[in-house]
Amino acid sequence: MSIFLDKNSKVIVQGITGGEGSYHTSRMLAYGTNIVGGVTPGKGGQKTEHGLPVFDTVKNAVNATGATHTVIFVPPPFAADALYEAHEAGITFAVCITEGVPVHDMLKVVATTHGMRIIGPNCPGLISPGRSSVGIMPGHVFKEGNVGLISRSGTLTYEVVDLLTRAGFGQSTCVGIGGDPIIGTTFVDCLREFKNDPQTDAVVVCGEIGGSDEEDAAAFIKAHMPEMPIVAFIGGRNAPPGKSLGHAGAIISGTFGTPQSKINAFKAAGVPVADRPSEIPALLGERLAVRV
Amino acid sequence: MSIFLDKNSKVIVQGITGGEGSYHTSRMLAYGTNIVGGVTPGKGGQKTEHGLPVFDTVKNAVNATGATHTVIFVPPPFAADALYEAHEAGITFAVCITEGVPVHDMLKVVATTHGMRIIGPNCPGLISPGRSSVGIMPGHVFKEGNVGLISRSGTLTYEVVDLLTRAGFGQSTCVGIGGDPIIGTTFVDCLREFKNDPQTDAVVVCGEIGGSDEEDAAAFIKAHMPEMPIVAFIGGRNAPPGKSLGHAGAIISGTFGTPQSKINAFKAAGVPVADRPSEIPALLGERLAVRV
Amino acid sequence: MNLMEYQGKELFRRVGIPVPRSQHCKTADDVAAFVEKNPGNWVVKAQVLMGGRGKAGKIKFAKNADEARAVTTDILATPMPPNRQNPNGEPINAVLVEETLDIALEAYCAIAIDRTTKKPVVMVSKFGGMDIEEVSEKHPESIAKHFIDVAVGYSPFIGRELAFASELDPGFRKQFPAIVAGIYDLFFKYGAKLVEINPLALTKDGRVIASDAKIELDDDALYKNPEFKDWQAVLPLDEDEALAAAAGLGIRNFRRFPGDVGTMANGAGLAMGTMDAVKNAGGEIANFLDVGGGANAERVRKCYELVVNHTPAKVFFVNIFGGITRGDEVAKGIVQAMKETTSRKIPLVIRLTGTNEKEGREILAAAGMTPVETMDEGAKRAVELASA
Amino acid sequence: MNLMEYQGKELFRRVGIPVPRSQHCKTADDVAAFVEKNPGNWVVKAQVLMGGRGKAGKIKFAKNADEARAVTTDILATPMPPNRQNPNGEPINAVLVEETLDIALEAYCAIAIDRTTKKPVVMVSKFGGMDIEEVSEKHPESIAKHFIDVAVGYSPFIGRELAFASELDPGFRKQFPAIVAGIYDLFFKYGAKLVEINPLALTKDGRVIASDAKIELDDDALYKNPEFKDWQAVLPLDEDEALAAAAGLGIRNFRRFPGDVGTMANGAGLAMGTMDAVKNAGGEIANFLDVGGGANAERVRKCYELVVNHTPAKVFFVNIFGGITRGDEVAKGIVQAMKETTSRKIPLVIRLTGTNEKEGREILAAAGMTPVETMDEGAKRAVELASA
Repeated sequence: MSIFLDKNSKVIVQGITGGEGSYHTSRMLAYGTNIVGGVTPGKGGQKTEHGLPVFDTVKNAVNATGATHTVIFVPPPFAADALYEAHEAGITFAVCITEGVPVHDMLKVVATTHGMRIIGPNCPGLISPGRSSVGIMPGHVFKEGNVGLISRSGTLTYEVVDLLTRAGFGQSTCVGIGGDPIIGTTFVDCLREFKNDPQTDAVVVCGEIGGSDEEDAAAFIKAHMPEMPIVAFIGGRNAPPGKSLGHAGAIISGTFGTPQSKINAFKAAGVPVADRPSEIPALLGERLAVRV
Repeated sequence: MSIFLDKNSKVIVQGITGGEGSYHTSRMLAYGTNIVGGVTPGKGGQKTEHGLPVFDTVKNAVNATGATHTVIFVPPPFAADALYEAHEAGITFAVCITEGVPVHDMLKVVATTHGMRIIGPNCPGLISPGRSSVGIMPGHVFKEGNVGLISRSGTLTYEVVDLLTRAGFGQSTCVGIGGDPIIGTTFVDCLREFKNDPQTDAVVVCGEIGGSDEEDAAAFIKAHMPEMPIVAFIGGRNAPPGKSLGHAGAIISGTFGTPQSKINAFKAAGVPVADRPSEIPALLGERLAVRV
Repeated sequence: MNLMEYQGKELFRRVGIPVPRSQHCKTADDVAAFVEKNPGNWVVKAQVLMGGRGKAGKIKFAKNADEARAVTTDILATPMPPNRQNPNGEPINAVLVEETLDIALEAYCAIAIDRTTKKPVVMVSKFGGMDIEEVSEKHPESIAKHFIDVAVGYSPFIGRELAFASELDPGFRKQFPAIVAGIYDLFFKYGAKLVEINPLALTKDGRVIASDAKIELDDDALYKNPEFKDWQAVLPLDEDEALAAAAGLGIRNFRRFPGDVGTMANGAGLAMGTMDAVKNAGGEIANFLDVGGGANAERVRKCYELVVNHTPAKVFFVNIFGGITRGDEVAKGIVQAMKETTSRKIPLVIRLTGTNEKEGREILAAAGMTPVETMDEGAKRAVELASA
Repeated sequence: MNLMEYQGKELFRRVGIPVPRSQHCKTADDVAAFVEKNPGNWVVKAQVLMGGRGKAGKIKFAKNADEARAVTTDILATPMPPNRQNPNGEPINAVLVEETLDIALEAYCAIAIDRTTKKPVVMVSKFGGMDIEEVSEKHPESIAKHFIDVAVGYSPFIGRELAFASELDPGFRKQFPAIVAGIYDLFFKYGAKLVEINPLALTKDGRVIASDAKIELDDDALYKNPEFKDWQAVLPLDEDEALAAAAGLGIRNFRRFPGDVGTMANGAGLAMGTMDAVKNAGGEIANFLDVGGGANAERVRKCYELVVNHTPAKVFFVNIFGGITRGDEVAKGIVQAMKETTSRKIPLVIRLTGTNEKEGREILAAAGMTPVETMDEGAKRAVELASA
């Protein structure tokens, strides 16, 4: 088992004939993803260089292929439209790779696309090692196994996965949820899935400074997953304070958002927090050993 | 039993200090409706002439009284706002009496107030004889019994109820759903409730020319309530064609909307259609006799 | 409220829907002067609400100022020919002078409100320029529909899907999503119940242009755009509408028929029911009249006079069932109205029940009027009196 | 992008939020001329992005043209005092001359984006005019919040509820819903991430007026309002932002620190991780640098030169983990960049893995560069080289 997708999940690619869309379609196909077609308006009826059928609309693609999953490679001004189109066509799972989607577009998308899970935007997608990859993650660093991984960062995710794989910890599903202020799927959404996934025996949560997703995740773990071996990591602990959302942002999240707040929350939930990525495998080993 | 409301339903009145609001509050109280307060912004903390507490916001009213039902007497430009406010405050059942609400306001209201049943707008409300009246129906013509009634018209409803009562047919619940193009609750919504109401043994459906709600109701009856004694009436069979929505309207509803289309649909569902309101009691008696 | 073509095109302009270059003119001289200044091929179109302008000879072409003056004079000379709702036709007070388009293809595009799904629906067909009812009969499969989720609103994929589903010529495709965006924008911003572009033209040089504009605005939303009060002022009412407005009724609350039983009821449903009852009693109705709520003396008097003075009614059947309307107020209104009216007197048949029925009947009794008990009884009595 | 006060107030005006009468001026003469023409009591406010204008003496009052010239000259004479992000302060290029208000009460009103509920949140407090963080500490119960369902948008009950829940003085109530409508309108129409009115003034004559304006626009949405490109042009960048922009990076992709280990990584997460790794290895970082995707030769060269020329870095640690970024392209970029650069040379430590890692490492090897295997190893190596 895995979460969100498996070997049979039928995937389409929105923007399949564009440069990035075409390139990553090749890579996903090479990984074994069940890509059944793609969408580029005006190119319906053609075949891609990979031999896949191209459709003018997502609706046509869904009708012809029975696709349930989509991965979106379109420029930022068109990302929300692509998500609405997928939703109306009956797609239930969408990964939006696009970086730079206006936050107001996403506010409206998440408020109105009930019934469709969205990963991202501004995310690397997800991978269920040995089964399917939907997105742009470098497949060769992953290995099938029983550790679930959730991360707000893209490249840092690969870093952590690489360490896990080298240490012998294979992965059930790794989800890069994206780092934008408004994202479709949060840590908690993923934790809920991992909790119910029989293949997942442990979870690594890679957070970052800012926002309060990590604090929410810690609270969820404490309440609903106290038995699951979980290890956390908080990126950017030495990062510059940067330009914040302004005063109002601080009020919304209260004292949340600082590295210390997140570390404290995880510790209060019984979740060890690695000081650096390379400590994660050892901490995970300890937690799994305690469980056994 | 009854549908949508019973003796204990806690009802607030939005616009309770206005002329119509105040007048009909008196009448509803006289009927026995469990009115627990009202809302008029800026008059929070006062008491109405009926001795009911006034609140500044629906949220305050709900928090203080536990109200679940509301009836709205506000001018048309403020009706949608009143419905949104009720929805956000956790109200689950709203009757909107207001006539002249812009149709676009209602398009948006019905698309976004999930979880709250709306009766109307431009409707007389509903009454469960002997239990509660929420709206402006003249209570004295009603009598408790086992016949459900649904009507698009206001005054014609009273006409039909009067005939039923005089003929000895009491009513379980009578709902005036309103005659506007976009209404919160349709015939089918009410039929579904009557189907599951143990007190309701028969239903009278008072339709009108235009739209296709009657055709939808007939289809629902045919599919889901073939055993229930039901009698229909179509108002306006001699009405002028009037200025229609234009050509596009005809295309949307196809051949629907004409009196003949509605009569045919009901007949196809095994539902007798009265030629005039005064025939309804006799037809109802026949149907109930067949059943027994 | 239905808009004239030039008003509709003004709204099209505001939301960025391309329309032909044009000028709204009230006289043949103005048209001639405009064409003189702007040489080219022009078409002069009568600005009326009635359909069938082409067949009635109210759309004519002109290649120069003299021709323009001549055809405009001709168009303005006579009103639109009569039809059922407009027994005297419709006066023509203005024309639209518009550039002629070199049209390659004509499509159809409209947005309306669908009662069943409770959503706006956009309809597109590649068969434009003909009556959409005809298209619906001959090529029903050609009409592509999209029901819009108003929580989301318009998004460009809707235009793309419709273009592909209706098999619009590829020449339309690039500009089409912006056209649909425009009609949706107009639909919501101005509270329209119908926006129809027929035909939506594809010109030989590749432009997509709204060649005609048919817009119905929601009367209940007019207050949101105060300027529409001025727009409304230039729109002609048909005779029944004008009479209703003069009597202070909503323009849809009164309509005349050829019979002799005058009627008045509160609520459109009961007013229709009253008509049905008169028909069922073997009578012929003189009118439909929904007095609405709040039937005070002034209102009742005006309704009575409207029927007495403008229909051949021999009897006036008043059918009131009180909900929001209170029986005592109606009764007071009737009594006072009959005292005050200076019009000819015809017999009244009054049926009054519902809210404050008892008080109302007492008031009528005190004035020597005896109401009937039921609608059918009232209808029977009215028909008898009319035939007497 | 943070707007200056006068820009924010221009947007307030467009959405109908009342603001004081004002004039944006660049010189003391302009200010004096304006006051000469418009007698009254005026306040002259420096237009800068930095906070603390009052304390820095950059807000001054004037009762006549001479006073106005004098205080403006004074305000423009020196930049804003430095802080951490602006070690050289901020130059003052313009002021806003504004009518002084006779203020009775000051409230606070803002809209921002709440990540947890994924909704816009409106916040109101009756304690205005002071830092909202201070209000949040001293009177946390005074802050009323409303999370808006964007499918519905703003509806007036939201303003009413907030006014009652925050116990705003009744003097605010009537006008308050329109203020909240305005900030919500602005928030969506212009793609703002934060709109703050502090203080929202109630004047002694009963007007509700936005006395200050703080707006942050979403950089990703600027393309929707092309005029904002011009607005952006007048906004000062801090030094790191200016350097980043000059190197073709996003202005948030580069920031300097006092250490001697230069870094570059792809992705903000990995760039932060790289900094953490250097710290963990006992080193001090010279900078944060996220090269983003598509690290071609030109981009890599510019990043290298940015670090070499503008930080005291003794080593350049390049940490690339390829996902969307391809290892071979980065490797080519590094090799070519080092060939082309004319800046001083410092040692490179390269960690390159992920997509097309093998090809990338071969390219580096062919150029005589040996990449390290892990991030920790790279950090250790870089720290060693910096200390050498």
